Amino acid sequence: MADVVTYFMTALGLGFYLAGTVAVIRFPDTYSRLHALTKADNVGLGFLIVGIAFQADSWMVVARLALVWGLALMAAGITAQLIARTALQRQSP
Amino acid sequence: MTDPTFYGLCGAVVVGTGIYGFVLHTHILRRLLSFNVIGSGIFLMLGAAGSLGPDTAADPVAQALIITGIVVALSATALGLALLVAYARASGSPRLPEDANDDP
Amino acid sequence: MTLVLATIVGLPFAAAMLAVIFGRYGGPLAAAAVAGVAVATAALIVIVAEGQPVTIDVAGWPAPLGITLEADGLACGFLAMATLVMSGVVAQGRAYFYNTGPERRATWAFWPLALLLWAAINAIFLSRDLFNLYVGLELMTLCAVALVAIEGKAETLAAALRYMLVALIGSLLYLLGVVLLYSAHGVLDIGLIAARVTAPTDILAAALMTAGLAAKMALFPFHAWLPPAHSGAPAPASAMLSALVPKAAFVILMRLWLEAVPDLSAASLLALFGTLGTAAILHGGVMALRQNRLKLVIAYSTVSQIGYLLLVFPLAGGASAAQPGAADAWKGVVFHALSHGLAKAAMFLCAGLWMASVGHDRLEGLRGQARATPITAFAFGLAAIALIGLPPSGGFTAKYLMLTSALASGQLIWAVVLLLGGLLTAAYLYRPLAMIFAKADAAPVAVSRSQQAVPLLLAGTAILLGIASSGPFELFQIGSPWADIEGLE
Amino acid sequence: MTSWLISLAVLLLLSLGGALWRVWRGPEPADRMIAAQLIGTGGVGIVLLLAAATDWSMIDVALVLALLAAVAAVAFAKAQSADSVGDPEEE
Amino acid sequence: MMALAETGFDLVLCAMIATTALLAIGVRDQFGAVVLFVVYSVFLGLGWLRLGALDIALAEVALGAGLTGLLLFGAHARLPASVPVPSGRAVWPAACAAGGSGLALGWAFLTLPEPVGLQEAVAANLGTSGVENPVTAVLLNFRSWDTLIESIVLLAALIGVWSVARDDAWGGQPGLRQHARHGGVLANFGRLLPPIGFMIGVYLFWAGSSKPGGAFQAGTVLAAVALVVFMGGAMRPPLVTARWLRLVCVAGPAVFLAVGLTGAASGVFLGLRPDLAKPLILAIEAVLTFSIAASLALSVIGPPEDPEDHV
Repeated sequence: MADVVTYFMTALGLGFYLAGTVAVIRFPDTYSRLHALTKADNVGLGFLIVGIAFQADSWMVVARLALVWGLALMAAGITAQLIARTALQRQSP
Repeated sequence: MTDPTFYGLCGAVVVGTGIYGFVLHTHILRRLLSFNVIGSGIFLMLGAAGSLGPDTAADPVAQALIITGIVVALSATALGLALLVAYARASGSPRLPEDANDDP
Repeated sequence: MTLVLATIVGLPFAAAMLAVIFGRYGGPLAAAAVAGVAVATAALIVIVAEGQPVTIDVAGWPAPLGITLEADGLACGFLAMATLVMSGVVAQGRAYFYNTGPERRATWAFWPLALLLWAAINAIFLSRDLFNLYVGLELMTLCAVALVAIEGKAETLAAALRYMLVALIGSLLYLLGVVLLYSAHGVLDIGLIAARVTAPTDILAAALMTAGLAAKMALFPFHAWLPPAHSGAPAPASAMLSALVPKAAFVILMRLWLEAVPDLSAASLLALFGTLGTAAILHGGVMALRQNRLKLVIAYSTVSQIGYLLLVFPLAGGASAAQPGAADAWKGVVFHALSHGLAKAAMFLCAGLWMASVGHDRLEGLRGQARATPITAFAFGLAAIALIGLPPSGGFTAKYLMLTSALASGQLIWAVVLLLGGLLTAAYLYRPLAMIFAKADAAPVAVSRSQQAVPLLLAGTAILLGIASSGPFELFQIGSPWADIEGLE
Repeated sequence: MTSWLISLAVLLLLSLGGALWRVWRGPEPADRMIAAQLIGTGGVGIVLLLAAATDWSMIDVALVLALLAAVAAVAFAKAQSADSVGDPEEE
Repeated sequence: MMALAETGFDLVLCAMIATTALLAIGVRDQFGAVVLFVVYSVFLGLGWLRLGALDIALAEVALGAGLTGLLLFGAHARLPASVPVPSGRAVWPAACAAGGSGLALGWAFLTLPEPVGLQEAVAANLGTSGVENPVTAVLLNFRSWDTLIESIVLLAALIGVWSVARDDAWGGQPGLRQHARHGGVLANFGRLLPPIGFMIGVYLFWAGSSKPGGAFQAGTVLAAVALVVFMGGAMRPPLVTARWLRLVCVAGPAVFLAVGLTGAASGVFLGLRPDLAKPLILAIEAVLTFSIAASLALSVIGPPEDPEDHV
């Protein structure tokens, strides 16, 4: 059962990563790329972590996985905001 | 199990690439960056050689040498960049005088 | 015994750390360190002179797991020279980098950098571990680069950056060689490397390490960075950079080829070393002839004198330890390195005194300085005698031993190079000497006698090394690859 | 399970190749940084996949990577501001 | 199947490492080169994981991707804008040097004799080293002399960085005056991160004796935390002349050296008695972590630059 969840969740996570990559390559301008990125990679990492957590052998591992996700979410929010502002400043001085 | 040979050869390629950059570039930031690339390639070769062989665990002595090397390389980079910033402020160029004709 | 070696490397480190915190007491701290290390070095020489090198396993772990330090006769000689040079540096540095008011940048930074440079060099002289030598080299290089830049002008910053880029590539090449040796043999200790079964990669490893060390010691054709770097630094820093830094790289080179991998040194390779050395002697000498600033003459002289060091390889003959005269070549080159270190430090300190009194170091400005600063001029003259290799100086002993060795092994070509180099040295030192001793009235200057005595001490020791050469002669043999064939002379 | 996790890691790594192209191509600094952040998060994902496949103590590497990716973004914002020490949110 | 997947991963990763290195060297845009180098370090960290070297992976991610990236960003921003690289130099000599050295090293790697690492010697003596992590045992006990000099190298780099300060700015605060919008994202991050980062740093230090981690990795994380605090404007770096600051930078190597000299007085330089080895190593590492953090953070911030900045 746990394995099935892992297969499903990690595959879903990978799908979001791939979508993010396609967006970063194909989208026409900085903002749409940024927008796509923040959606895709955090959700992707989230699904991946949930999937992997089902393989964990101890609660300590789950806790550390959760910490990684929390840190990544926080970092992504800050990153998106700062990069957007920087791009804005550069394009309309 | 991992085949360290790939990583050893990758290290050799990276060292070559770094040497290319170090010889070609005149911008000192780029040369310091090339220095770091060469260094990491050397460490990759050492690490790969350290995990070759029948014993599956990587050689802890090689690992310790590499960590020491990474710290030393970072120290050198920090000093080099500080010198570069001070030099560029004094001279207006990020290149040495003998390379200045490459400065557009 | 352990405590003696630990003091020699540990005391400069400790003094440097204190000098970081207590910025205004850098000078006294350095003086205390010099005094302490001088005592320890003297004790060490007494112990080693009894006939056996002193060896300790750091942290109690013998090689290959741990790192071994060994004080042989060669290390003792270099340690003593470094201590003497540092005493001169400290004495003159206190005039340069001394302030009573609020702490200033250069006066703060100079002392820890100088002390760390010295500690790194001491560690290099003693270490038997190839990777530990790498870490020591890096510490030495970073300190040396920062000392070159300490004036903070655009030219000196450029000289420091140029030096740093060459030195960094040198470090990487050396490291690459160490990595290949360790990967092939699983040991880093010089003695254990010597006992290995030769692997096909060893020759590449040794070549890479040699190229790296050559860049670090400014061997021709990697020398272009040296003159601007050594002449741009303040005189006490130049003295260290010229007298000590190339010697540290050279000691590693010598230990590599004569102790770690003597089996790899083919005749053609030894001849290549000799040729590079000859090219350095000639190129550096000719360039020194063409300079109009005293510090540049002295700096190019260093390029030239480094060439002599390389002649040890064809003369000592690598694997064929039985080559006639090999032991003489080893001792001769140590005499040369020490005598050059002392004389060169003295010359830079003299140049510093004249720069302080005249305001620049152009040769015509030195006219008549013998009258204004007689002690300094005398010291410069003595240093010149040692550098040219006239009797009774240490430089003469060096040349004599190397000539004997060249004749004993029938390699006349290197004997010719030695003589030619001596003539060239006399030629490029003639101009500054003629200016200094010219009969002309220089403006009287206020350089205290004690300041003037500092270079005299160093130059005097370089001469003394020749007068009392039998003690050092015995010492340098101890722990050398030729220690067993002492009775051969 | 192990081969599934490693195979996913391979695919994720390949997808990062696309982001690598964007880092190289630019054109704006922000474009490079966005793609680099994607590689950072992707790297965290790969580390976690490897951790699940081989050794759980690799999670610590993911932790440090996530932390320093955020720090790098701050440094980027700083470096791109007008005086190199400002804040893009300041007017 | 599993072997195939693993080999595939290694091949793809090696290709990515080499490609990223090439792009970082070859890209025309300076800033692009900096970002590519950071990305390169991330891939390299993955490579270290595959080689089973977790301690190096941590160091690579923290030092290579993290702090070297910060250094390069900062230096790039302070340099005069320079038109993209097209250097006047001929490409061929560089390409020949690169190709020749790459081939020679590749040959050398393939011809290395049967490896004889020191795994067994380390394993045999791990029991008396005081720690369970073999890498920490090598760093803090078997080859502690290297590590002591290495920690002093960091200090020397900081002295060197400070020695290129402007003379008129000496005595002020290191670096330029950082500022951020009050209550903005940057400022908030500067408040939010420290507790988490501090926790991770302490964890890495604590883990170091038995699991991958240790003073250098922990110190690097703490340095990154300190830098975020300074960049967020929440706190200003202390004056370069502050005695306590210098004490923090020096304390680690000083304690290390003091332990070494104490050992020398009782017969073994840097010797750690097996029964005291664990507490001594932990004590050295604890102090060293903070010194490394301080030296690294200050080296990244740079020398005092603002003559107006005397307080």
